[in-house]
Amino acid sequence: QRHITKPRCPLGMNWVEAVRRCCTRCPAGMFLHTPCSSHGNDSGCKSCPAGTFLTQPNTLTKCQACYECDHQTFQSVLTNCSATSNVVCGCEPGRFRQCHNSACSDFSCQQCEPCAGRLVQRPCSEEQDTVCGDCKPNFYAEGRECRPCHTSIPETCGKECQRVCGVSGGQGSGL
Amino acid sequence: VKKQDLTNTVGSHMPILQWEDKRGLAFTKNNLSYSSNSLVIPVSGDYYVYAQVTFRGPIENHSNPNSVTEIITKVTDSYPEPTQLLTGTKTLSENGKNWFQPIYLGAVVSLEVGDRLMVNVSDIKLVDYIKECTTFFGAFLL
Amino acid sequence: VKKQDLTNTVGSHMPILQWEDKRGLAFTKNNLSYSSNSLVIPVSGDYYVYAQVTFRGPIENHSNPNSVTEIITKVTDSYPEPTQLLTGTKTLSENGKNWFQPIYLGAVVSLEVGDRLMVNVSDIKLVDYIKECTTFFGAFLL
Amino acid sequence: VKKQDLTNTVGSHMPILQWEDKRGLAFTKNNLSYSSNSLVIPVSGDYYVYAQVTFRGPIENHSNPNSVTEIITKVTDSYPEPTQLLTGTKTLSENGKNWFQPIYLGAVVSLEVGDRLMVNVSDIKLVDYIKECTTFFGAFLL
Repeated sequence: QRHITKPRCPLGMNWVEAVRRCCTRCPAGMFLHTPCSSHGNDSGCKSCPAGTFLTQPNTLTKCQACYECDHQTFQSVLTNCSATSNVVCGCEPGRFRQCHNSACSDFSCQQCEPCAGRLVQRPCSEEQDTVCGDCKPNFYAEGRECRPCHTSIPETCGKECQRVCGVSGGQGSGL
Repeated sequence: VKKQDLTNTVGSHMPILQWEDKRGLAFTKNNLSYSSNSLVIPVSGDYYVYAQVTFRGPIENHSNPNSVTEIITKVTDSYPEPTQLLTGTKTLSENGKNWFQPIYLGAVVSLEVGDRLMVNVSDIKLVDYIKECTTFFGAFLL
Repeated sequence: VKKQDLTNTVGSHMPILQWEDKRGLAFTKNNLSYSSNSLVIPVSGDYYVYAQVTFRGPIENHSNPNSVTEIITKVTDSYPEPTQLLTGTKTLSENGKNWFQPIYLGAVVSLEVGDRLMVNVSDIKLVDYIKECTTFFGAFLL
Repeated sequence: VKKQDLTNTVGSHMPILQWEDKRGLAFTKNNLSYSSNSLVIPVSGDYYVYAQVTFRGPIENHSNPNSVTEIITKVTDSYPEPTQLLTGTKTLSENGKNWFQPIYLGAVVSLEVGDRLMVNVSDIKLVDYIKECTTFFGAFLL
């Protein structure tokens, strides 16, 4: 086990402990397979094997393992893992991301609000749930719901129902 | 951990987790090898054995269980039945929302050359395999 | 762990767990001995000390606590009072149904020859002693 | 652990915990040093790295999060981005009452001389720093 402090290396080079010298960095997507010789600029770099990646120039002896997208919680692959970038996951259609942290690096896919009987003020997207607007034409508000006029009956057709659906309520109008 | 091949786990009481042993942070050395979902003990002695499994849910078409369990098991030539070495069981009180539950286990156990260590879980579909840093398994000789 | 003799624990603030040190998976060696519910340190040095306690409930005639606590404690000749080395406290949100809550603790501590290590719990009746693999305690010299 | 200086953590995505490295149970030796909130690796090799963070709440003027997360991270000269080594995430189902949630992480990782280890948390204000025995961090060379 060697134990020593590290000197500073020129730009574009890193100290490599195995040979105790500065070596040129391997490009993104590659790892240091063979350290450089005394020249310093002949690092032996190899491509990251499938399922691994490195996004930056480096002198690592191994690439990082790609994450997976969690299909069982409705995640989908937006961008596959490549040698230079990790997988990027999103949500399956009809779902949006609910972030577990401020950077949203961890998230779960929640079902979009269907806006039953309502106008859609802002459609559901990858980042945000649907924003529902007022009741659609021929729908009247009852509590938090919007109900179609044709389902209302005079006995239960309250003020709002009458305002939207006409005096006698639903039957025969607003179908 | 890696993405689990669920084909041969259907119906199995306590399915065995499958692991990545080369890529990323994973490695094996000093003859402590990995095969058939098990760590194989190269030399008799006392080992510190550990594993963390992160469970998460709810998942599609799968009811939330009351509890989740992780077991580190030993299989040895000198006895026909597996031995439960370490067990962690946690009941779940999450109500329908997204939940995460890590269980860490670790202890010293006496092992014989050729013994095999594996990790069983109560429900393999609930295991978080997305990142290697949330679910891991290892051992070292004292 | 073994079945706890509750006689001398009544009223004790943080009762000390009693352990099995020979049967099954349990063992002691390298002069690290067990006596009076404690591991006795044979040589000064840095030790990785660990313990898992699985709590479970509800149990008969016993109200569910708000939380459960596990403490690894050191008693030393050089100081008259015990020292809390590692502590795990978890609040319980299980509502009346059966619940399980494992707490694992482990870290490196500097110990002197003759020091004694023990595990205290907030409620000894809630400790799951049924299987040795759910509640365990140990240490090894680095 | 020690009382956290919150000044430079405001807005930080996953703030880094600050540690006590001399007083009480804390110590560093064998050239494994502590600086800028990190353990600095003195010699290349395989290390068992561990940390426990106890989160607690609710705290004043601070809404309870859905979950708490602890990450042991590595920073190395060989690569410009930090690497997540070990992660523990637990969802909270405590409803308004006082809650405690310990998360323990520990595993073997291969490290290079000069590598730096640190502990990131999802919410530094929820970290229990009152007693050194509830939140701790360490590593030892195998």
